[in-house]
Amino acid sequence: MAQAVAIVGTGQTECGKRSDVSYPELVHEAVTRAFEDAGIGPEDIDAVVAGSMPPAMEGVNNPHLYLAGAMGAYGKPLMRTATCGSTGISLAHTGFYHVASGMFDTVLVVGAEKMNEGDPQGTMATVADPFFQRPFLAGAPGIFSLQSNEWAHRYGIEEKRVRMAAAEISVRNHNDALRNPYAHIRIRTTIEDVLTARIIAYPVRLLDVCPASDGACAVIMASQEKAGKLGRNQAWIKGVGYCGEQAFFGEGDKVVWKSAINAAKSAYDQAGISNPLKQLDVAEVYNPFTFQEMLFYECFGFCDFGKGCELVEQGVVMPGGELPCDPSGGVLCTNPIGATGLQRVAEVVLQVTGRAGDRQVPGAKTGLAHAMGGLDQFNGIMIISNEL
Amino acid sequence: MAQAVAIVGTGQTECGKRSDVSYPELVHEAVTRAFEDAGIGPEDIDAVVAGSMPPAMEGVNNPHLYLAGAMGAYGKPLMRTATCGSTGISLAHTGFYHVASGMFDTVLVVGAEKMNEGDPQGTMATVADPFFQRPFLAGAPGIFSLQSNEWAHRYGIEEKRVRMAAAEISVRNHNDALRNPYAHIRIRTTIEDVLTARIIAYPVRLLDVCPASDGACAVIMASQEKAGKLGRNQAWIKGVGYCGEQAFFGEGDKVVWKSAINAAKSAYDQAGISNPLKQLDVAEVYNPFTFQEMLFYECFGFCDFGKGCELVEQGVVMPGGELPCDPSGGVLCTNPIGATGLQRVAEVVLQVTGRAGDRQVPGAKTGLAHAMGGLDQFNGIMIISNEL
Amino acid sequence: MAEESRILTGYVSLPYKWAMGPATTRFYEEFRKKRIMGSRCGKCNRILVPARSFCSDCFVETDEWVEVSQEGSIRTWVLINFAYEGQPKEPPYILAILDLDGADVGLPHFVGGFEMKDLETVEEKVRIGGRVKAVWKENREGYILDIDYFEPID
Amino acid sequence: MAEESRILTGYVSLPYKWAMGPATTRFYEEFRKKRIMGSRCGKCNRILVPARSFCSDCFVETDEWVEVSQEGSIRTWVLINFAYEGQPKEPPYILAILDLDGADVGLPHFVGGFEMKDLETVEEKVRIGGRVKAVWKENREGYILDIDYFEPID
Ligand SMILES: [Zn+2]
Ligand SMILES: [Zn+2]
Repeated sequence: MAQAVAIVGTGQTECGKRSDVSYPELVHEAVTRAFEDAGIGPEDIDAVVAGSMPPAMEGVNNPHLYLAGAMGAYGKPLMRTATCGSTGISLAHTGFYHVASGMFDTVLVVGAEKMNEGDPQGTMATVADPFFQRPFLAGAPGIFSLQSNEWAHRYGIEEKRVRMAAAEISVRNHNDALRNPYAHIRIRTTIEDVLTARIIAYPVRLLDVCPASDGACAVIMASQEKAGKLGRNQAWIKGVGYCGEQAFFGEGDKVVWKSAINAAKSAYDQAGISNPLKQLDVAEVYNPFTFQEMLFYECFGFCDFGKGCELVEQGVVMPGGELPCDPSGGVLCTNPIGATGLQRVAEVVLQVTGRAGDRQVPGAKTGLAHAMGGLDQFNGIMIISNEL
Repeated sequence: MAQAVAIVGTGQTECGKRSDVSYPELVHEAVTRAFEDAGIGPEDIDAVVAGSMPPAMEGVNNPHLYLAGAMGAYGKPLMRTATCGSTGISLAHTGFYHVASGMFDTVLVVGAEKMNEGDPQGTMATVADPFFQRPFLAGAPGIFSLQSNEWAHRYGIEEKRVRMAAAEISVRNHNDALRNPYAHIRIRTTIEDVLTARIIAYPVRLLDVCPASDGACAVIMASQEKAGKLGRNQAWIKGVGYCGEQAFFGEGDKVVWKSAINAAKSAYDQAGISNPLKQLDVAEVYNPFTFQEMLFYECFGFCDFGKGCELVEQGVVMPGGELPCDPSGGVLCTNPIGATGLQRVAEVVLQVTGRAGDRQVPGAKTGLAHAMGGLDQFNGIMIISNEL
Repeated sequence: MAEESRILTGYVSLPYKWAMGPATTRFYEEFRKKRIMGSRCGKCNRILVPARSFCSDCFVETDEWVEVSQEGSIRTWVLINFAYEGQPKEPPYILAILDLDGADVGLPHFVGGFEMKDLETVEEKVRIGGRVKAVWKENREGYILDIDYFEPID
Repeated sequence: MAEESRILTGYVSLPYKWAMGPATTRFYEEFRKKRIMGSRCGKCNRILVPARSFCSDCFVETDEWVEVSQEGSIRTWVLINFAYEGQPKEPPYILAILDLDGADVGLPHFVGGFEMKDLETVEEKVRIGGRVKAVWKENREGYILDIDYFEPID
């Protein structure tokens, strides 16, 4: 492993339709809160790492410039990282490499999106090559439904069972989101509501799908020496993993999903995790679609392949279970995409430092943050602990 | 400084209008050549860093996915870095942080652009915020002409003198490009040709301006241990610097240009350079416009402020001078933007390892690679030497 | 007055000229003749469809071109029931990943040729593993939509 | 056949709804009334134009709004003589950075109001340091182009 890197501050905006502020003002809000949390100011920052979705999302093609002032980046090194859906976790990785290299003591990492400024599904359809795939990518819902259907069929899980487990995940997330002041969708739902909601892309119904959110998240990373001087809340990055696949959606196996498996494996190896269900206390699994979350349980080794539903049915991944997942309410209830992966990091930091308020997982020490992107080709992981 | 990072291979495509191949095929060409140069294959690569302009340039909004196969990124960590015009140098910095962190032994860094697939100036006009600046950004020529005019006026350099020095730079670059097998524009020009070419954006005439190119560049970085095992040509990264400014074009001083000055200063400090004119043997200055190159001489400390023309007039920056600049023919003759900054790095590597063919600067040991972006808000530098 | 936030509306529209490169050009020339071509990777031995110049996994150039079947089976499918900017057809419609006989990778395309009144009528026609066959357009331009859709055949 | 590469043409067009936020909204309300507003940064003391909610350098919120002059001087200018997609007017035209009296930062806008036959006629009217004054459109929508251009006045 590289030299130790701490996360010493996080800041999140309230998410939703944030047309009350401009995109830079939204980012300013998150960054201000991260500075407050760390007890430092822009003068303490040595470099800034920023990212979002492809800039077609907001129609401003140089986002790191547009947002520079809002991040206090004037006069500093400024890097833009952007890996589509996995941007937030790639941002965290980039910040980690910055500090771990020994070149910077304190780095500000910012992810943001204002999905209500553009046409999110129209933008996402243009992520694919124009020759073969573009007409067949009905945004994210299309891709993830294809994957979920294949998964359920592969393991012969009956439709009713899958839908019931997905509905439980939806209800859990919606309940959790009510306890997260930054969450977008704040409604109490029932199993019945989820099962009968309008079909978006079969089997995915309205309450199985994430919203299009505006939101920003900022995280401050520091070297061990600098973190020691600050002497406040500290979480430590114990492992990182990222893995990519083929550009052609139909080419890879999206059920025994190599990029998810490998990303987790790399991060676990670095963090010394051999039994994730036992060694992790909380997991912020990237779940824009309820169904997909169960597939991640399998790829991340929380259970055997084909057994994802059981973790829901047995309550393992539910509040009070052995590995509560997405106590933040998850991506399902809040998805400003460029910020989303970084929100997972921020939530795990809050959890392992015991500052997650009403949604605190009691005694959480080590957590997993995850994001996914591409047309289901990229997965990234970060393991964070309250112990160095 | 961080742990030592070597550049152990470079690969460039021929540049120009490359409609003979698809964008992925173009990238494949550069990456294949980088592997050949380093004597390794994709199986030796631990992570891939890729980048280009805002994806509106080619209309494929997830370029690191589109190009994944072409970079041999299957099953590997893959990062997308994109900072507009400065992308190429930001890519080199990102690769450097990856290796310097100790997390990866060997990293492939790829920059690419296919500017002939889109509308480059139309794309560049959309980099600015939609509220205040977008109507006033006539692509790159507008911005750089504003800057050049202010510079010449500030120091009272008479127009005739500036234009003559710019014309000499143009002729020098066009001559150099004829000796670079990867260069796009391959014509012999005369001072007279440059002075009488069609006005694009006064004072900038056709031969003062870079072309819109298709091209790709790949660079392989390695840890000291890995580089030692490879035992082939090695160049070493001695310093990196990057600096950003305000989002509003009218806000900063673009003559005594903070981002250029600070980026160079950071890199010089790390590399132990106090007298760049003496300590550097070659400089690949990012020069999409002849006039702007002289402004960089001043900001990089090659001469005093207001004295940029003198370096041209006295031959200091010309072939055979004390600090030959842009022996590759520079950005002026070849500008596939996402690759351009990385081409500067590749050229300096070729120069300091004595492999620059007909355009070799005799005995070059240490060189500077530079790129610039934003609406004149970002500058990045890398100092590369053949000695560790 | 102070706390209002107005919305500025606008469009970004840009034109593109995407170079296909020789492999895709040739693939679509064959397409006009109603032939679906794959290319074999000499390293992993997979038949890749659409045919391409290098293998996505192995980073080696492919050399041998082979025709694959116009029939295959449905790997997975989805019924699209929402609208977005630039959509290729009116919803509802069916997207699928198809495993053509003779190919080692899946191809995304439409499944159609029947009325999609509701989920029940759709599920009568479409299932994972179900067999399909390409239905070509009369006028072919050398593009992926020269195949109008794949039609269920069992 | 083998080495041809066809070109596929297309467009990407997407709609946007940009939220201005309260500062820009207010700035443009004043604009409709032909007033150009700046905001003062309490830390660096600069008057920033356009008025904004936080200082670009200092990362502190601005609070005081002040009107700046509609006259100023040309910091730098350029004659645009080429065309691109989405261009706001037919070339040739003049872009400039203007230092309005009372502002500490430059404002990009057009300089116009005279015929631009050739470089010589332009250079008679436009020079760095030359004085200009805002010429407003009759119908103002609350946008930067409510000022038609800045006109040379010396
Ligand atoms: Zn292969
Ligand atoms: Zn200030």
